[in-house]
Order: sequence, then C-alpha cells, then structure tokens
Amino acid sequence: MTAGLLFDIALVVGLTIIAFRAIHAPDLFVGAVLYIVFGLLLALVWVRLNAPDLALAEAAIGAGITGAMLLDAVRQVGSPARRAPVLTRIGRVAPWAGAVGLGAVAAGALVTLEDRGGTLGEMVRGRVAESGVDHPVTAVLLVFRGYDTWLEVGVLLVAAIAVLGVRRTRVLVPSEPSSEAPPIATAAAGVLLPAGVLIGGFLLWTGSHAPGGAFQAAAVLAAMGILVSLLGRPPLASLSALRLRLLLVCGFTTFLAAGVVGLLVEDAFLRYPAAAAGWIITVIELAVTVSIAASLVLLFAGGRDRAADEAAG
Amino acid sequence: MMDPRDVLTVLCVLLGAFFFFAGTLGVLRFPDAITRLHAVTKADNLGLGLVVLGLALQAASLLAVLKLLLIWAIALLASATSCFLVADSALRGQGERESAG
Amino acid sequence: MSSYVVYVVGAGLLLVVGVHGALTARHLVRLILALNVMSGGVFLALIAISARGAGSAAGPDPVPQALVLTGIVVAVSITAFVLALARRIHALSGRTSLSEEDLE
Amino acid sequence: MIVTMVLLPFLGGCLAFLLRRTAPFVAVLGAASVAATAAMLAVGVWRSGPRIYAIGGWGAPIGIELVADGLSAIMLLTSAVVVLAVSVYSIGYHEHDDSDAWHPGEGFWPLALILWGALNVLFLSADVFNLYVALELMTLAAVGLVVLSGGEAALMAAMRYALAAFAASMMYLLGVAILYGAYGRLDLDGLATVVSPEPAAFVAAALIGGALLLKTALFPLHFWLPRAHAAAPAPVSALLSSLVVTGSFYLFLRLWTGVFSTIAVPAAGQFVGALGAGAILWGSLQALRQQHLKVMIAYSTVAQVGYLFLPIPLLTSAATTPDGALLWGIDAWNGGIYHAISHALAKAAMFLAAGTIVHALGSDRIVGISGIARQLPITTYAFGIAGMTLIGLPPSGGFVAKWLLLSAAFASGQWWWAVVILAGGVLTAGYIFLVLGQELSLAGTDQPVELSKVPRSMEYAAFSLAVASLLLGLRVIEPIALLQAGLPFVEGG
Amino acid sequence: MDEFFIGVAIFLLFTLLSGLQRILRGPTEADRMLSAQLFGTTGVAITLLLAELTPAAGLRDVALVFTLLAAVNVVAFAHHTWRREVGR
Repeated sequence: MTAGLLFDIALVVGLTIIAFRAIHAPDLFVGAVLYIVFGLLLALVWVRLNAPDLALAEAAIGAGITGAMLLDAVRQVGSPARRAPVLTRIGRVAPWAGAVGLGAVAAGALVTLEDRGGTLGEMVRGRVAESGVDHPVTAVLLVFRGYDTWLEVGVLLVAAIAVLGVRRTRVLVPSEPSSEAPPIATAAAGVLLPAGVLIGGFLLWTGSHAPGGAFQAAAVLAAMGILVSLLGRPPLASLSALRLRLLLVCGFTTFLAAGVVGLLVEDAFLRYPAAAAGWIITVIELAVTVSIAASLVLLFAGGRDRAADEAAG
Repeated sequence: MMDPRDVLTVLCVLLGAFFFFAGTLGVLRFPDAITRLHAVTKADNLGLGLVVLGLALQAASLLAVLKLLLIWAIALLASATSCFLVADSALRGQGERESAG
Repeated sequence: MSSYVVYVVGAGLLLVVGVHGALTARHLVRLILALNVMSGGVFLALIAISARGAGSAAGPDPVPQALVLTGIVVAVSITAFVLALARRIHALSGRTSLSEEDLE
Repeated sequence: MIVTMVLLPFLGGCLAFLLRRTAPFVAVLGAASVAATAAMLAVGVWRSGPRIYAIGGWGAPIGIELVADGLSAIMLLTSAVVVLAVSVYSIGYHEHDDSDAWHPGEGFWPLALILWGALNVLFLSADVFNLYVALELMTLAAVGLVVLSGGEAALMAAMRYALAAFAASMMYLLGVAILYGAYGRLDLDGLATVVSPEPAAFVAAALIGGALLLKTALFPLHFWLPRAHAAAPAPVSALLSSLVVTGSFYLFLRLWTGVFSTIAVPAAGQFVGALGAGAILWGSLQALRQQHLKVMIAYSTVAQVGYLFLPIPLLTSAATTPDGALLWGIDAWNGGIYHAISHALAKAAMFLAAGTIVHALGSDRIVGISGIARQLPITTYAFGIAGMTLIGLPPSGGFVAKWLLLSAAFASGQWWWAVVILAGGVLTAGYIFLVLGQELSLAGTDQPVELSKVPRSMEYAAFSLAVASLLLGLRVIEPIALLQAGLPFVEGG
Repeated sequence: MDEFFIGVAIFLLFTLLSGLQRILRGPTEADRMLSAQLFGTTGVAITLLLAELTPAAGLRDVALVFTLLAAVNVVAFAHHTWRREVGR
C-alpha cells in the first residue's frame, strides 16, 4: 500500500465518521461545527483528486457561507435535544437496510467502471482553443455547457426570490439597528475585507486560464458580505427594492443577453462571435459574480431577518 | 546526497508538524478552555509558519513565495482575532454554556 | 486497490450515512445536514470518475468538475432556502420538525 | 424558433420581477406568443419531423442539444395554454389595493414564469445533466410558489416538498454520474445507442427512475403532494397539479423509452404499472373521504398520476414483443400522452374553479358549497366539464385516453390494467358527483350565501381550460398524428 | 520529496482527526469552536503539502481562501455574545 492510498483511506474514513456524528450530534451546535469540518475534509478530497476549482468553491461555500448560515440558524431553531422516541426493532433496522442497500449498490456499480475510458474530457481538451478561454473547466462551464450555467444562475435567482417570498418582504430589513462589535472584530474586518475583495477579484481574473472563476469569486465576496452582516450592517439593507432586484437579476439577464447576441449574430443561442468571445465572457462573468454574491448575501441575511418575524407575530 | 535546501525544507516541515501535534495534544489534554486556546494559538502560528517557510524554500517563483507568506499573514490575523473573540465570549459566559456532547 | 476504489467506496459510505440520516432524523436542521451529506457523496462519485486513470492522461476530466460546480451552486441555493424556511416556521409556530400526523 | 420558447418565459420572469406592475401584461403576452410559437412548431414537426437545435452551435456530445419532436411540441403547447389561462385568472386573483405592503403577487409572477421556462427547458432538452438543472429550477420555483400563501400549513407543506424533491434530485444526479462513468457522455440520443444490459446501467436506471417517481409523486411516494398542492394559492395549485407533475412524468417516459429502452425489462414495467394501479385506487378512495375541496382535488391528482404510469408496462411489453405489438404499443403511447394533456387541462380548470369558489366563499369545505351553482354557474360548468374529462366520459379527452389505454391493454392480453382503469373511473365519478351534487343542491337556498365578488375573467379562465379538455376529445386526429413524429418505436422496432 | 510531503500530510490528517474528540466532548462551545479553528489551520497546512505533489495550479489559492474564511465562522459564532447584550 502506498502512502498516497493510506492518506485517501484515512480521509474517507474521517469524512464518513464526521458526517455521521454531524447528523446525529445530540447538540445541533456541535452538528453545525462538525458539518464545517466535513466541508473542510471534502475540500481536501477535491485537492487530492486534482479538482482545485471545486476545492476553492467548497472552501468558500463550506467555511464561509453554509457554515455561517448553519451556525446562525442553529442559534434560533436549535432547540435543546429532545430524546428521539424509542424505535421498534424494525424502525431501527429498516433505515439502515435501505441506506446500506442504496450505498452498496451505487458503490458496487461505480467500482465496475474503473477501467472505462473515452469520456468527454479529451474532446474538451482538444477543442478548448475554440472556446475563447484557456482553462478547460471554465470552457465547459461558460462555453460548451453555458446553457446549464445560465440556468444554474437562474436557480440562485429563484432561491433569492423565494426567500423574499418566505419573508414576505421586498427589501432587506437590518435585523438589529445597532449592535456593537468589539473593536478588535471591527479592526480585523478592516483588514480582512480588502484582502477578501482582492482575492475575489483575483479569482475572477484568473478563472479564464487557471482554476477560479465567477462562482468562486462570488462565494468569497459573499463571505465578506456575510462578515459585514455579522458585524451589524447587512450590505444590501440600504438598497431600494428596485436596486436590490437589479443586482439579483443582472447576472441571469446579462447571460441571456449574451446568448441573444449569439442568436442574432451567429444564428445560435449562446454562441459568442469569435472576435469578441473573450470579452463577452468577461462581461458575463462580471455580471454573474455580482448577482451570485448578492444572492448569497441575501439568502444569508434574508433568512435571519427577525424584524419580519416579529411583525408577523 | 541531498540538496541542503531540501534538508532545510524537511527540517522546517517536520518541526511545523510537531507544533501541530503539540497543539492538538494541548487541545485534548489541557484542563480548561483558556489554556486550550493558548495551545491552539501556538500551533496555528508556529506550525503553519514553519510549514510555509519550508515550502517557500521549494517554491519556483517569487510570486509563489509571496502567496505563501500572504497565507501565513492572513492566518496570523484571523487566528489572533478569533482567539480573542472565543476567549472574550468564553469569559463573558456565553461560550461556557455547557452543551451535551 | 486504487484511489478510485477508495473514493468510490467513500461516496457509497457518505450515501449510506446521508440516506440513513434522511430517513431517521426529525429535526429540520438534521434533515438538511443529511441531505447535504448525500449530495457530498454524489459529488464525490463524479469527481472520482473525473480523476480515474489520472497520471497517464493529460489530467482529470474537466466535465464532471464543471457538473459538480453547478451541483454545488444548486445545493447551496436549496440549503439556504430551506434554512430560511425552517427559521420562518420556527418563528411562526415554534416547530422544528415535520409534523407527526399525516394526511395519507 | 425553438429556443425562443425557452427565452420568452425567462425574459418575462425577469421583467415581472423588476417591474412588478407590468407583470400581468408580460405574462399574458408571453404565454400567448409562446402558445402561437408552439402551435407553429407543432405544425412544423407534424409536416417535416423532429427538429434538433444545438445550443451555441457545439452539438452533442460536447455541447447541449434541444430536440423538438411530437411529444415535446404537444407538451409545450399544452403548458402554454395552461399558463395563458392561469395568467388571465391570476390577474383577478391577485388584484389588490395599491398599498405599499408586500403582496403575494410579487412572488407569484416571476416564479410562475420561471417555473414555466424551466418546464419548457425540460420538454426540449436532450441532455441528462441539463435535465437535472431544469428539474431543480422547476422544483425550487414550485416550492417558492407554495410558500406564497403564507400560513403555517403552507410552509410545512413547502418544507416537506422541498426536502423530498432535494433527496430525489440527488438520486437522479447519482444515476447521471453512473451513466457518465460508464459511457462518457450525457446526450440522450448518444446514450440510447450505447447503454447496454450491465450492472451499472441497471443501477443508474433504478436511481433515475426512482427519483422521477418520487418527483411525480407516484404512490406510495406521494406523501408530499396532497398538502403542498392543497395549501398553495389556487393558481399555483393549478400549475403544480397540471404541469409540474406532468413534467416529471414526461421525463420518466422520455428516458424509459429512450436511454433505457434497451434495458427496460417487462418485470420492471409491471412493477411501475402496479404502483400506478395502487395510486389510482388509493388516491381515489382518499379523495372520496376528504371534506375540503382543494385537498380532494389534490388526492385526485395522486390518483390520476397513476393513470400516467399504466402505459409503462404496455410499452415495455411492446418493445420486447417481436411482431404485432407495434399497433397496441402505439395505442399505449398515444393513450398515456393523451391522458397527460387532458389531465393537465382539466386539473388546472378544476383547481382554478375551486379557487374561485374559495375566493367567493372564503372557505373550501365541501359541505359549504351547497347551491353555489346559482351564483357561480360558469364555475360550476367548468368544474363539471373538467370532471367529465377526469372520469373519462365521452366526448372528452379523458375518454379518448382511456379508450386507447383499454384497447392497448386488451390487445396485449394484459386485461388486468383494464379492470383498474374502469374501477378508477367509477371511483372518480364518485368524488366528482359528490361535489357537483353539493354545488347543484337546492337545499339551504332560502337564505343565499354571502359571496364576495369574483372577477368574470377568473370564471372564464377556468371554463375555457375545461372546454379545451373537452375539445381534445372532439378533435383527435391532429394531436395523434403529431405524436407520431419522433415515436420511439418506429426506429427501435 | 513527494513521499515525505504525503507522509507529513498523513500525520497531520491523523492529528486533525484525533482532535475531533474535543469537538465532540466540548464541554463548552468555545472549546468546540477553537478546535474547529485548529482544524482549519491544519487543513491549510495539508492543502499546501498536497499542492507540492501536483503540478496543477490554483491549489495554493485554496489555502488562501481557507485562511481568509476561517475568520468568518468564528465571527458567526462569537457575534451572538455581543449581540445578546445590546439586543435583548
């Protein structure tokens, strides 16, 4: 057994144990912390499996966004542990049987596929030059399968609209008008924020030829927005309803507009004219970054806005 | 014969790993939150610093070295801040909320 | 045994843990965690496929990586929405689990 | 032309979100123009066969392709018609004083239009992963719409719906992962040529099939549906029960007869059919027991979903029987799709009519609607005609669908499905007449009930959908001819 | 050199996993949070070591993002303390 394999096994075992303990932790706060660690280990898996784009996304999402959301939500809804009702033998065994059956069947099927080849990967690498970007993952995301990515930006937009619907509001209401963060937190944020914005910008810029891109950049920026929210000033709260909507919608519509340009000029939706492909993609990425970051901040800050709850009774 | 640069890297990384080990040991064995915090901070700053130093010796470009140093600088800042916040909340009693584990 | 097998088995294990959690957990936050663990297992399967046979070829297959990136965004959107929903339900009724009595 | 049917709804959704006052106008205009485009596409497909559109000009397998065949065209047309009627209805439903407070209409218009866009993506897409994204978009928009009615019941129903759908999505995606791992491609046409009977393919088929059954709410995986569909605002219930359910079914049918046609075994077909039969009986019996109109209609959807899956065993047998099976295989195919579209129109009409009654009465207890036919005659007609389609009385579209299914069942020798179809019809008649009897009842008419004013447009929107479901039974030739374009058996034998 | 880096990475992974006990045992929330913090830093070190093994670019950026965002979680944890005093 090589050292690399030992590392893989340790990682997988750790991942499984942490996942189980996170779900079943008696205290939900522990569950949330363990879930953050789960995200960390998953990011290590992506590093190990040569998927830096995913590791970047996982690091930003798991640590910065989902983690903060969970910790914050658990404070509100994490009621003290209630003993689960004593289950009958069947009630205990049946879920295990179902879960183990599904997992074993899926893993078994996947194991048989070890030596299959002939995936799309080679084709993508061969044609990446036609796409207008150099990084294959970005080429798949924004060019070859740009249609998926456009719809994915739509999913985030829908989530934002739906959260506004859950809250029955059209603007973000700051949850507490004034809360005093300790000076050290504010001071640290004063350094972390510009660093975060720089790193976000760097990831956006580097995405065309190296791992990174709009989503990773947006996730880092959104994490910074969440940091600011936590310090008592939700960054979107000062916006009017129309401006907020414009921010949320601009990524999806810019993508759509770029697609229509292709439709008019090249007679194919989402075909970027060869001469302008590079900068069209840049414009799309910029707009998408803004929208995704805004949506993520809204999903965080909108979810925790208690003023609306109190108004609703 | 090993390149002296490689020897230095090995030494730095090993020492860094030792600090991580010591930090974890401290977190597991020290009696209360504040002393454990102390252990974590040492491990954070020194362990990561040494690993960064060791790897910087191997780096191919100046840019890579700068990036590594930036990582360490941010880690120092983040760790100092979070250490203070955790300690602060522990001392104020919030963090002391005993929770079933 | 290869890395591929290790990670594919890992994907299976995460599915077991996630599905079991989804079937047994009551608290909404636990259900959300269980579903996210499930999605972690699915993503792991895709990336194991992406990296399989690596070393010989030019590198990992970028297509599954792009798919997982899309999947992560979708999963985050749903998680965030469901968390907001859970908090709203708690604020309105104090409930933190799906109701016991059922329609069927 | 194909791609505009995707673009217009999304464009409308964005506009409706940005400028909320224009929303009703945008929705109606968009629905009308997409309906016209879909009709043109249907004619085109009928005359010259299926069309393929490569997004970005890349083409499969590296890019994503859209395929419009007869089935897609008829689904697109049906959903455009339903959306048009629901939009007209919603103008009245969401009428409000121009106060500055948040209003559910603000969420309704953008989400409904995006939901519709996602459905159109689904009906056109020829890529398994793109279909996953479309499913997610559709589901999240649907859940967001359920939430809009705001009460605790609606929130809980939305939660249950969201969690069930999320779990199903993960199973679907796992199936996609296995398919990609095995065959290295994601396009439906390409996959259909390479999928072969081997463990990985069976596992992928089971995962994807199971996920879609959960999303379609086939018995016994229907636990999330009745509450979600009953608790949502009426126009949303109409969209969910008529279109969203149909969308997941469409995908099941598409994959079963396409990608997985070479590995679909008769036993699996019989199993799915048995679940369908269970759904028909269980859903109808539950519908008979309900005291609230909208819950009853939601259980009726559980039952009608069962009919959608009855063609599956017949199609599977037809694909594995060498000769003579073509004819009844085609009957089963036509019958299933005919049922899907008649049900979509009739169920939307029924939910809209129920919404009108709730709007007028302020309650939907079935005992409370006694004698309402006097005040809301058009709504009562709408309910009655839609009921005819669901029961399968001639000359409705439902009758044609059941006739085709019955003849396929007898011709294939699988008479047991015919028994289920007929029993289901009787039970359906039971719950429909229970409601109609109350509506037409003369008891308690001495003191007419106080009704709030209902805009006429709401009544006529429901009525026209009901009439459309009836017309499907009167003009059978054209839709059936259209369905033959891109029929899976002609090439496959 | 590669074998050495992966060896150290395994060692760090094991220290990380054994530190898990503190999260599970607590007893205070501060304990759990600070061990998660230690996990974060250890994760950064492991990422940097793994980055040496592959030519793939961008792995150091992962470490950078990790470090940056570790602070956000801690603030999410701690901000309730000051919020509670002002808020209610």
